[in-house]
Amino acid sequence: MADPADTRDAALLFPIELTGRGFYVTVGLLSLLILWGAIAYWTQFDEGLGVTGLHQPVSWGFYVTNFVFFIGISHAGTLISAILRLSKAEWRRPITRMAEVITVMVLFIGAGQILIDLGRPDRMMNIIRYGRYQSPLLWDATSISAYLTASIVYLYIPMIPDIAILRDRVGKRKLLYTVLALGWQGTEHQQKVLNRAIAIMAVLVIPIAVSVHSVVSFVFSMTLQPMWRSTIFGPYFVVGAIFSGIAALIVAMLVFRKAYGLHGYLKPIHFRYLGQLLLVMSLLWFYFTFAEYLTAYYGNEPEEMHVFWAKFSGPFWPFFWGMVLTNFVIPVLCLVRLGRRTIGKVLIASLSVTVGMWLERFIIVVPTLSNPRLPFGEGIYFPTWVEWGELAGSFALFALFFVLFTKLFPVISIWEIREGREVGLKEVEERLLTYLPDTAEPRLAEPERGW
Amino acid sequence: MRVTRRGFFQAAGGAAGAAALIRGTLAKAEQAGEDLRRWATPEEVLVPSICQQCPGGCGLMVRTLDGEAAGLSGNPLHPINRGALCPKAFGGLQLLYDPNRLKGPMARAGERGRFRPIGWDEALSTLTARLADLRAKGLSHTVAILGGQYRGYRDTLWKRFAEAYGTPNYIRVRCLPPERPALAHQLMQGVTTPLSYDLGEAQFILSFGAGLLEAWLGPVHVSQAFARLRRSGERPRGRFVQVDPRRSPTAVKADRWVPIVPGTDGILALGIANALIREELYDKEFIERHTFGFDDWVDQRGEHHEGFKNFVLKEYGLLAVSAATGVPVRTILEIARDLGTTKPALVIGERGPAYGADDLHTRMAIHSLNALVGSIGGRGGLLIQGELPLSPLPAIRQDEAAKGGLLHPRIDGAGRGQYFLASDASQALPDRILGATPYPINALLLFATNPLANHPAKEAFAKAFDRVPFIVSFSPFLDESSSQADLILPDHTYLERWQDDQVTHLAGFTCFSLARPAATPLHQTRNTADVVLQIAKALGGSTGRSLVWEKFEDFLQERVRGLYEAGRGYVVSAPAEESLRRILERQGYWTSEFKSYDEFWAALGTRGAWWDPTGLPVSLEALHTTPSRKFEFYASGLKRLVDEAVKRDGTGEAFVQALGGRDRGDLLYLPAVAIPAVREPGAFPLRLNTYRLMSRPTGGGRNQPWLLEQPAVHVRATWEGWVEIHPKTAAEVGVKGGDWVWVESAKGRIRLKAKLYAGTLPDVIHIPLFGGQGASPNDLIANETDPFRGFGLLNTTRVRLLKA
Amino acid sequence: MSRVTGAPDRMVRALQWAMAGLAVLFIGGIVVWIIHLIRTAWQLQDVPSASIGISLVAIPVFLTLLGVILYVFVGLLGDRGGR
Amino acid sequence: MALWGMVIDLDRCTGCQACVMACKAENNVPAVGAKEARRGRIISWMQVLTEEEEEHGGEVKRFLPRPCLQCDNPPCTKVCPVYATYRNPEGIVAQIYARCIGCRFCMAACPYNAKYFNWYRYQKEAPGQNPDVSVRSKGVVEKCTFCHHRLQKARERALAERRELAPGEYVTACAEACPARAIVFGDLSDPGSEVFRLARSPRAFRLQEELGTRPKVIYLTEGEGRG
Repeated sequence: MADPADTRDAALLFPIELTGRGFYVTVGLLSLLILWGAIAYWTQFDEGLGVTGLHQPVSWGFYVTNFVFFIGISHAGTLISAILRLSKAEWRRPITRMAEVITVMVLFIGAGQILIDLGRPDRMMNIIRYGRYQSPLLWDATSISAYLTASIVYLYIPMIPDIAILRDRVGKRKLLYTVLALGWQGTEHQQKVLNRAIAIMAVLVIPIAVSVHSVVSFVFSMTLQPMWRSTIFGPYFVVGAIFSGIAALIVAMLVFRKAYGLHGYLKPIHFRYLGQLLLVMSLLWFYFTFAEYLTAYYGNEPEEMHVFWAKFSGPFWPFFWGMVLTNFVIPVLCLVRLGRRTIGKVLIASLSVTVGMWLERFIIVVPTLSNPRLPFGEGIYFPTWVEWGELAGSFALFALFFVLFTKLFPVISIWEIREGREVGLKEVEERLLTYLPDTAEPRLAEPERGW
Repeated sequence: MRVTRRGFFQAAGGAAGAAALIRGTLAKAEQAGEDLRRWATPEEVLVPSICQQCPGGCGLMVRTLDGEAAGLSGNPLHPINRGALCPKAFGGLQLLYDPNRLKGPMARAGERGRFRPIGWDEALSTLTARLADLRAKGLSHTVAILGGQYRGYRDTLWKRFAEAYGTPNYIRVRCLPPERPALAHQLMQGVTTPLSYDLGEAQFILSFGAGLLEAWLGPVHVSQAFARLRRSGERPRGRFVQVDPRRSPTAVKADRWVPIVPGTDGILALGIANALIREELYDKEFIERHTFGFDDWVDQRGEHHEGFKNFVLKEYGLLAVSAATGVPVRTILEIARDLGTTKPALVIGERGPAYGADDLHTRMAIHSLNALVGSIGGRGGLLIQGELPLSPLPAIRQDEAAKGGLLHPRIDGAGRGQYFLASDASQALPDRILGATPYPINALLLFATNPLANHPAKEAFAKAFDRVPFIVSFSPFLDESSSQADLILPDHTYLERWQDDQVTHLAGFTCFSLARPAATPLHQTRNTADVVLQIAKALGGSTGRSLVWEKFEDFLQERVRGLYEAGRGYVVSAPAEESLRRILERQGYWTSEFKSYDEFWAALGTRGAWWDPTGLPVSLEALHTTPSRKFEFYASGLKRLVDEAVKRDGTGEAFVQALGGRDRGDLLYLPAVAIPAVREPGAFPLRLNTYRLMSRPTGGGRNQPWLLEQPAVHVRATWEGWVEIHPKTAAEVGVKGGDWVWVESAKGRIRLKAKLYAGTLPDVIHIPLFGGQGASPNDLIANETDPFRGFGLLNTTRVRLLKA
Repeated sequence: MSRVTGAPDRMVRALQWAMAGLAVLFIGGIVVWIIHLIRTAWQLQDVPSASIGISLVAIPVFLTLLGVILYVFVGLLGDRGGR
Repeated sequence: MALWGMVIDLDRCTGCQACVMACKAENNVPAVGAKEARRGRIISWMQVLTEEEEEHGGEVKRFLPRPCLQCDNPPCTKVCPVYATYRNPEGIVAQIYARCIGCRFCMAACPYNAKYFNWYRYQKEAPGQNPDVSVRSKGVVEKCTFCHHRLQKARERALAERRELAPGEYVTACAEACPARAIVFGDLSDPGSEVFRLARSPRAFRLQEELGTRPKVIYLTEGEGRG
């Protein structure tokens, strides 16, 4: 196991040990945004949801959009890191921690959106007291709490060896690190327990993550409303979630790479791999979108077509075509050839997808509501400063959580990097050999009997 | 589980009381006991009242809790509405509880528009002193009383007051021309009581612009009749055609909407008459036996006169009619065939505001269709209203001052000269006050009217008000007109006062409604009828002698005795009881339900109305009281009036000129509407049509949020006024739905939200009379006056549109 | 190698077990809650099958999570005890 | 057990909105004010919708009064997370204002947009309100209840007089007010009732019938045709 005196990865501990002006400036700016969000929420709490732009019939708007969006981003994380872990992708080592952190932070924010959206937040406990499992909202509550628990565990367990390093190396917050390190000494038994637990969690977290976003989509697809009632909404939402998750992860990686000078750890190759993953997801997302809209169009049901045309050429066209542009055109153009300027292209693509996926959630939530089945007036929705404030505050809160996290714990898993150096190389070589045909005694496999 | 608010407080109060007793604090226990009384289940009483939001006169049931009004519903016994109501009725609650109501009398403090609260004694003595002073100086005629939209004994009381006091100037200022009966009916049939339309029994209805299902006489009564027309169960579904420049809700419900160039309704009617005659679809028997002037005729002096038939065949060829009205020939023919072949058919020609320039002849032309199809005096046709057998009032014994005052002509000129046939000429009134012709007005009493907001000549009224030294308002609200007053003596709202109602548009029965106060008055207001009696008493002289009653209630009780003693009719009762009585009556038995008048009076107060469903004079003779005792296509009554006017010197000529001039010859007395020459569009290419919304109560209802919030359903509008523009017209000026537009007439311009509405002729724009925010179409209406009846023409103004 | 710890050992251990306890409480709470929901649905005859169906998946998942947590706590903390 | 339902005859309906205003007065529905109304937040449990003819550039074709349709298979009650809305045994879809958390899921799920939200606290308790109906706080969803409080009162009255609830004793405010008698209210399970008869008229149809929500508000079409 790693020698605590090993100083090669000291760079990863700098952010914890030293705090520069940049940190305070960032925290200050983020706090201002959060303050805006807090004022916005207080206004809403005090006066009622009337301070938003919601109305009859558009009774859901930014908050529900944000809810779906943030929960989507949370797939960044755990799902990606679990898949990479399970597939033994060696390039995962500097990425997993950040992915897992995003998940946990963003889940809190995402679940919070629903509470912000409540007309009577003071009666929040009614969900627990009188909840009923017939409502997809309760499915969400259950699924998200499972996912949150799993993500916290999945973030915490692989962090234990790093906390032990902090306990031993950093002078600050000794008690915190000592308690959290759970007496980690790197014994063989401990390592065995840890690895087994990580493996179980990586398997467990994937179905939970899939369930979360399917269930989020069920909030819409369980209703009878045009363009919501769709069987592919579950997988469509999951794909979108992973898509936006990867994008958010890339953005976060680039930010910390720049801020903490992690160029040595986060190399272009990582971004190239993630960029390729993003490209695949973009194509997959487009495929789902195409399938979804084609079925609606071909069926030509009047109520569906109202919504359809509202998106295509009606009042929502900038959002719809903006979504197609940012989720498909820009990422594909950026990512299809990642020869030179990988980082720049990947960054543009990721930022574009982050915006695009938010638009996608918006374009799913609002147009259906604003085109009711019965002949009401079309309801056009304009968010107010309150909703913008809470959107900004939510993003800022997420960023602040993340920044604070990096001040307490290493943002790249130190022990996994070391493990990579020490064990990984050898392991990969051995593994690689097992993939290859045995050169020593080349012979044809005997056909199995009865085959 | 049901927890009512009061029930909850009651329970909470009980618990609090128990808790206090346990603590042994006597004072607190008493407090809790007090709470218990306060929150105890209130006594719930249903009190009948009468809705005063429109001329419909529907019976209400006011739900009161310890004297506090807490809900409205229709009076199920009331024959006018049978428990149903229209949307306006519910605004009455908000009218009652309007937080901006005047809390008591006010007097001007300094310049006009500023007030200080005063007591009733001071208010009454100020008013009495002023009136007594004018009367003493021989200036009683310079007091003008402006009344608004109400009926029954409040009208009688004011009229009596004016006559006893000595002023000819009791003037009703209303949009609807105050005719009893419609002049066209009077001239063609000679009737002096209002006719009513038996809509529910008709099988085919042709309406010329009457907003039957919106704001025409009584909307509830008409809606019920409409429902019977459509689905009575026993007969086939009745049909109904609406001629109107706008696809109003009435037109939406009609089987056919016939868009028409505004003001050409009379021409269309004559075109239909032409088709009926040409295709011989008219009721020949009726025409032969009961009409005069259909065929050519020779008068006593041997002069030959052209009859209606030849006149119509000659002048109103379908092509010419179609060109003038914009209605296709085929449509005219189809309407005529429907009208001629469906019985009973009914033609309605009483559009609220005037049809256009030649309103009288237009109405005569439309009414002549009723004669052609023989729909007069039978089921599903035009019926006569019976008189209510109310106790007559004792004669007024006028003193010299009163007699002197009444010798003066009316300030508005009604009843003389060009307005010889008009009972009121409100459009001419402000100019005459301003010009002091023939005399200056020294005091103006405003009762239930707000001309500074609701009258098309509102600017002229504002100027005229400046000229009047003393203005008294009886409005319960500080509206445009009352805020210019020197003294305000606020009336109760209608749920708080004694009142009656006598509605005259009912088909098949007569009805008298009585309301006692349903709610305890909320503020220091007084029933103006009581105030009038008080002032009269204080004035003394013939005024005091003619108005001897202490209270309006006593006055009503004395009048209603006539109903008790009439030996017919019933205080309304449950349907089962009622049908039993009617069966008895048909067999010749009529018995009074009551032993004494007191019993009768009490029953009337708790049930709300008296009615007489039988005994209507429907014989054709009763309906034709013209010189010829027939329906007159050639109005010889009018001819006689004109001849007399010509004989008179001075003022008579003006009347004949206003009517159209003697050189028109027989055309004056025939239902002849000239086909206008085609007009170049000019600077104002569009026509303005104003209309009354179903949701608009008398006075505009700006204190009734429910009605302002959802004023109409055919366009999506809320709280602020709008203009309806055809999409094509809007596109021409580059206007989209929801844009602000300027509507400009020769008189002025207003800014309104545009609503695109395809249900209109493209060159007509429509602005509702709406009590909510935004400009009023009255700022546009060129003050054209009907030349011999003195009311403003609301639908002849030409306008243009500009994007704002 | 000397252990660099400023806090008394017993307190650290107490806090660590408290964390494990918290996890038990939290997940136990969720399980109890789900059972409460089934009970309510049963009482009101509000499609109890849905609640039971969902809980059949949800409860084992939460219990597995708890299992992993306890496994880590016991595994790591227990090992130190044996050192 | 009674199954309360309503039949609305569109041939009789004149779009006058008497039902709308009667409902507001009966159920303490506030006017939300000009600013809020312009933002599309009018609360109108009963609402008169207009259907337009597409080919004639949007002329109004017919009026369609829409209360809560009190579906027998209500999409809104399913999604409520807290039992704040449910179908009671007599078929009335109830709304418990004191329970509602204001998530507006039921509004999003209702295909008829019959649910309304209190975006602000639009009114306080004031004279003139109906004491039988609670004044809703901000942040909760409300809707037509078929004037359920009238049923409670009628039932209490019947109980006090030791008799059965008589037909016609319980009628909604809108049906009571309708001047054209287009709205008929009664017990759909009683073969003697008028609603039972009308609901089987050849003119009868239900809104968005294909959704399978089985509304208990039944419409009769305009035009010729018997029934």
